[in-house]
Amino acid sequence: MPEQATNGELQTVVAARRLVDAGSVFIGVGRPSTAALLARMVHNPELVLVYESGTIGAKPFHVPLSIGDGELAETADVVVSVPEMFNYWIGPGRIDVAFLGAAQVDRFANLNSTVIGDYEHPKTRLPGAGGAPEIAASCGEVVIVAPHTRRTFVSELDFVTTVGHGDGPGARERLGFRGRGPTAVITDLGVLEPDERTKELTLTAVHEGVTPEQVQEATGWELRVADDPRTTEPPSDEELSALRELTSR
Amino acid sequence: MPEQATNGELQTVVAARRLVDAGSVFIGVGRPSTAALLARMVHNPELVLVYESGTIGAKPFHVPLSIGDGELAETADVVVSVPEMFNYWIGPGRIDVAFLGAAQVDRFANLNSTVIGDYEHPKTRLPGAGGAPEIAASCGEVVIVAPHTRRTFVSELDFVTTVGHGDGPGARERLGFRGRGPTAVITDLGVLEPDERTKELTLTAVHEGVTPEQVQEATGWELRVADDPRTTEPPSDEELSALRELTSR
Amino acid sequence: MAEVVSLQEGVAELVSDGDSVALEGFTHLIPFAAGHELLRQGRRELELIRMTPDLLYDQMIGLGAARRLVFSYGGNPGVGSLHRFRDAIENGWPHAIEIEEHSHAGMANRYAAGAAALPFAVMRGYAGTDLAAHTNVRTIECPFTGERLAAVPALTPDVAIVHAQEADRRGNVQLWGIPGVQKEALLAARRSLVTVERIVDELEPRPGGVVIPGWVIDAVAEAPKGSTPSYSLGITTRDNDFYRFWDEVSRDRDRFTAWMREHVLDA
Amino acid sequence: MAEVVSLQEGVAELVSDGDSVALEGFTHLIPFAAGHELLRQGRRELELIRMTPDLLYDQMIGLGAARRLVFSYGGNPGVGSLHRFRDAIENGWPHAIEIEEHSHAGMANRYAAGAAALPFAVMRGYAGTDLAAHTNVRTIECPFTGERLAAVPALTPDVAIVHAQEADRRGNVQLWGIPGVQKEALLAARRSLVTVERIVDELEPRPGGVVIPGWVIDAVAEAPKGSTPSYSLGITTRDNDFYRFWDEVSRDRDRFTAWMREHVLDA
Repeated sequence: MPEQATNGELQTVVAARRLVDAGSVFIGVGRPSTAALLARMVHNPELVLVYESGTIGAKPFHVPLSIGDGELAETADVVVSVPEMFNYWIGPGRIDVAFLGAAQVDRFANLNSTVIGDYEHPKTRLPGAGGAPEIAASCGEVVIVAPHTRRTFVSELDFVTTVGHGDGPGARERLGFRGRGPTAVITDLGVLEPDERTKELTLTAVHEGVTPEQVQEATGWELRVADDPRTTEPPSDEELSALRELTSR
Repeated sequence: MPEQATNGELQTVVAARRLVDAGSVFIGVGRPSTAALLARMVHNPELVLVYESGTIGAKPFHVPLSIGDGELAETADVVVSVPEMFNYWIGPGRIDVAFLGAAQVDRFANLNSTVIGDYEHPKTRLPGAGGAPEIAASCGEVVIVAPHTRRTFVSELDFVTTVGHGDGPGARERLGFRGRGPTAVITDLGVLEPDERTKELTLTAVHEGVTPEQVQEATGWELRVADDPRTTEPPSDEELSALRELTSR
Repeated sequence: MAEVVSLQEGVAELVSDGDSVALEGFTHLIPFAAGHELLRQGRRELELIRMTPDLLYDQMIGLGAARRLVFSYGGNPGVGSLHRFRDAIENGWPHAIEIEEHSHAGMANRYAAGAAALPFAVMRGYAGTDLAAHTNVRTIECPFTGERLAAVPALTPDVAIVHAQEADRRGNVQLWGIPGVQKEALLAARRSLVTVERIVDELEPRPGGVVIPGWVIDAVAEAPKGSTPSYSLGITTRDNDFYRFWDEVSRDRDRFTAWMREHVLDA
Repeated sequence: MAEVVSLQEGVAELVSDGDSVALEGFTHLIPFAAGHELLRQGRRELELIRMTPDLLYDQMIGLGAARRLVFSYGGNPGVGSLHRFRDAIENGWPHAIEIEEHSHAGMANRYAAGAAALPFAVMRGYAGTDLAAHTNVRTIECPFTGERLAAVPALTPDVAIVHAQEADRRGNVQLWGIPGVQKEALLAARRSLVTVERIVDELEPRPGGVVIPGWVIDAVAEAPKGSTPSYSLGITTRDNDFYRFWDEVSRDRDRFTAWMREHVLDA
């Protein structure tokens, strides 16, 4: 019986569960990558991993540090150029699910990964857009994985790098986006999902031992809470030992 | 001592000589292809043959029947997709010389390979444009190889498939073309070259035993003739035996 | 995941009368077997799309399967005319067909736009030609330089059918040699069928190999020699004699019809 | 035909102060050796173009070689910040730099347009973001559907420098593994240098091999381990520990400067 999961582990396990029925997932590095590898191990061995470096159907044994690690190219079904990846694979919406992170998330799941502070004189210069704007516009759905703090969950983004649900209902349609946009934000405290009608992020699940009040405390706006938020199914022994085996490789 | 060259052989030999200093040549099938292979044999072993099927640097032993014969792919330095061929290789003008044929040629070396007669109700439906319009627009220069008859050399094209020098000086510049356009039309009677000033095709050389009058006779407009047209240097023994060896393979 | 099916099943499932169908393969890997199966199944009123109609579309047009033809070069490569193609356009035999013609560059960019799910592609082309007035092309201005360029509409066929050397049992496809526009055609189409020379346990990566994952393909069918008289590099060779022979057979309506009946319809 | 030269000669011949320079390689095959040679030769005022500045541009920016940076993702992949990049933008150290940033899709399409000698590329992107207001992108209308799309200007660097596994003596280059945008960068640039792990008599065709003929390249230089701490698939492996180590070294200006002097400038 493995010991109690950390909230970080729980976050990864919950993210992995989002991929049970996915055909393909687009992932960057870090926790999303770990979650996708875990999903292949325990839920969905046929899951196609796609990295923006051009590796389609990669089957890495180790969690890669970069999206371009050699193991990704060596194990991929196909390796394509970056123009082909964005033009032929991402843009047309061929990828079912995209995992994204961000430095700031707002109530409509829009993302900032560009700057903290003013663009011309930033307090903190972040890496920038990368593939996120087009990935979020076109992939079937977007799952956001982020640490739950007031620094991250802000009432207003300093910079809109990536559009989630814009200013609410109809925004994505007006922008001509192909994908359904963010369907969940998975944090170390719980899970937020957009309200069907208003598109505003709503707390639909908390991790074991976490209260909605704690989540509100860590959120920079008045957080909507579902009538009775579920408590996240704790990691099964299989999930947890698989995750620990994976990260120990 | 090989026997006397036919005018067809002479035409091929003269076409091959246009490639003495070329780095790369774009060719279709038939006589142009034979001429380019001959040029590699006797004049320019480094000559890069490019076929629109995507084979760059092909080194066929036999004169190919089609632009997509297996030997072309097997011997090429690089094989690219058709979109890449036109977008990355032809459009930017990376190919020095293009050999083109046509059913009709006019005095400004514009070409028709689409229809004889009216487009909607053609007397003869020809194959159509293929790659010719963009090849003629972008390659460094164009050399046209055609049989010299009044059916081919017409005062007015039934259809402008490919622009040579348009309506004369400045036409290519106005159309934003990258290449210099037609620099020679090589026929079985002689060689026509555009006048530097007027761009009108001018008879600058006749093959041995051919008179300017005969060429005029075979041309559907009042043909300009250079002050003293050269007589084509007859094929050397090396050229002729190489050509015959090549076509006998 | 592509379903591995028989050629008959694949064609029957994916193609209906009136569909726009792109059977691609640039000189190499032309899907003759699939085209012949379409004819045996009696498909009619098709919009046939191909850069180079080649013998395959000459046969389909000659048997009256085509309502419309979209193409860029309608010749018998290295031999001469496509006589059935000419007879249909010049004399409306066996019935008149509508045509839309482009340059190769235009067709290639139209497929690429389709594969990218963009409504159009920008290119340098058509300028100064009579083609521009007789086909579906517009001019567009560069918003940065003001330069005027050609815009061509995306091609998005109902069905794309291509031939490749091999596929694995999960429908992942590999082709090599001249790749043409097959990848673009497959990705641009709503439905897709790939015929292959052989089905293997494992695709062995090879130089020049273009791999297309099974999850973007609807069906894969084994069709050995399925590109003859075209060829599948490394497995079959181009039957150049047949291309010359076709020039005779196809000149005469009756001889053509008899030949097709004997070698395709009743085969 | 590309000239086979020494790294010093190649860099000296092709790159001058003030040039726009694209040293490409998407995580894989990053031309570190060439970038370091640029620094040793004291090139300044460069417009540095790269989708992912990565450690290489962090080093070049930190030593003050950059006037301007054009990029789409300025992070240390999987580790965190590029501290020299941040210090230049946040605090103007060692001097302020101008930036132009895009999305990956935008940069990739800009290179592709450059390779095709088109003035711009059409894509779906930037819509609804603040990026659109802070960078060089326009909207364009589809002349067929009226749909509004993004237009990005072609990238045409003065010089492109990429690293590949091998070249033959005539300067034909072969790379394999993640191909990134290297082919586009080379074809888009006015001048080009390719550094290679090794020079061979004959390029042996291999799966995933991207071959670039020597006649579209200006110079090829042998530079074994020339992509370290990035990697050349099949020859060197990515030094992930160095990427983590760089996070420490680059945090402190003095430590950074000392490290660069010892390991790059005086090396």
